[in-house]
Amino acid sequence: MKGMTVIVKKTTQLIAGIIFMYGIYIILHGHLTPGGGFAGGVILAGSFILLILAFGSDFLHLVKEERGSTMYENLAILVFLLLSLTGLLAGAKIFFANWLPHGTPGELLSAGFLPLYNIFVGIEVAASILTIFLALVIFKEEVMK
Amino acid sequence: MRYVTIFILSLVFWLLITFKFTVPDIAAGAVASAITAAIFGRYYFHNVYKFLQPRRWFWFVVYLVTFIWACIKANFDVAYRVLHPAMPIRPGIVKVKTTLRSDFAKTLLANSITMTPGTITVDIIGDDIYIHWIYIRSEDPAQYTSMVTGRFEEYIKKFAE
Amino acid sequence: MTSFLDILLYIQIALCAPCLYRIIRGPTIPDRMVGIDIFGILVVGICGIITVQTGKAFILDIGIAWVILSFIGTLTLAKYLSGKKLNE
Amino acid sequence: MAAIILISIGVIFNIFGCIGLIRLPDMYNRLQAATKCVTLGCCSILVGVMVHYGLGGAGFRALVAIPILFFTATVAAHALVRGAYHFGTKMDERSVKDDYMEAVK
Repeated sequence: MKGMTVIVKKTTQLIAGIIFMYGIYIILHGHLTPGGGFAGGVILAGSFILLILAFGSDFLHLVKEERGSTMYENLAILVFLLLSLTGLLAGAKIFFANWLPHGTPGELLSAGFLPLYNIFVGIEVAASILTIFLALVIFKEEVMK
Repeated sequence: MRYVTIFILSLVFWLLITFKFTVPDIAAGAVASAITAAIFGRYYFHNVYKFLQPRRWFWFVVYLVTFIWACIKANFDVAYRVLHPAMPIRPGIVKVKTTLRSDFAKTLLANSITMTPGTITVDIIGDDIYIHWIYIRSEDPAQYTSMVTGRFEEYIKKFAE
Repeated sequence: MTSFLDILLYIQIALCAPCLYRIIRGPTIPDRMVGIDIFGILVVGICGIITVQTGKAFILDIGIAWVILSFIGTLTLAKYLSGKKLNE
Repeated sequence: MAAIILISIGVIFNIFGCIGLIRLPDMYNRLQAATKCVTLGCCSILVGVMVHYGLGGAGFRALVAIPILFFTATVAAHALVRGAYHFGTKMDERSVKDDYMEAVK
């Protein structure tokens, strides 16, 4: 018997996608509502943690997942720094310069660079929290063996 | 098939929580739904086409009304037991057999049992559901099976099997 | 009307006290976890009442996020209770 | 006005649930009373929010929160009660029956 009971498994299948969608909503509306990159990233990581909890470790290959999440974390922080560097290079001569058009407040496409920063901070936070969780789990599995 | 299902469900969810119908909003929702479908598609249900039949929707509505009525009754039941000075409780765990086949139907039955008066699902092994009951009203298995599952089982069998 | 909503909000906040009592004084570990679980659901009610009271709709977002994170937390605690290994 | 009535009903149900959390004797009964009452109370509050805002953006957001709350609360209660049984929590001495004991062994 791997994972938790069939009730938890079926509900997880039903609800994990919706949780992921909600994390994306929090991230993309970070400049309009409370939340933003960090809170949305935590919810994104929560959907994967829910899958791992419900289905057990054999269903998702843990070590492979950990390599993937580490890679995503590094890539996301790299792209974040490159984006902030574009402000330095393109015109304004300021680190983290917001040189994109600002748009009208209240719309989805507004606030220049802030949604992009939010997206990459979200990926970064999700990947790093997932990495921490997987590292703890893998460490425990190795101790148990 | 399951990828299409989760894409449509996610897009409906997105449109409900944002409730703005400009082009950038819907485009962002479509992209986010595509990402969700790509990641979570292989964990989703595959025989969802059954829910396209209108007969099942009718029984779903009947089930929903019964379920909400049972929820409200459950709350007054709990209030009676909690506020009574002598606290009339007689708890125990009973075993109930179900005739439902699919896993999703069993899950729905277990969730309904959790919200009905005085019962909570402990575990589900094969066809047996173990239920913690706050006031066991009878000792006869056939009698308490019909008391616990009630009319939920036949409704669920009609719309989710 | 607003004052009545204030009273409801204070009652709802005061209801966290029984949960805290159960968390602090619970005789066994599962009792404390029941307190944590119920606390997580009560906060959603607080968020709903504050939404009506202040008229700011985005507070509901906090409520939904709280439901989801509390669900994951309770599942983790239940998993800790039921077995020592992830696979069990 | 209807919104205020629905919210009041929800708060009253929450009060019942929290009294149950204090008064009932063992963990299973407490979890049962508290989960049912608090879940339906919070759903009632969310329906009140939906009535207050009408079917606009915030109303639909409250409507979406209700099924999520139902599924998560019931499944969390089920997982918690199963975990507590496997942990070895004793039932109250007024209990009359325990069919699950044979299935675990």
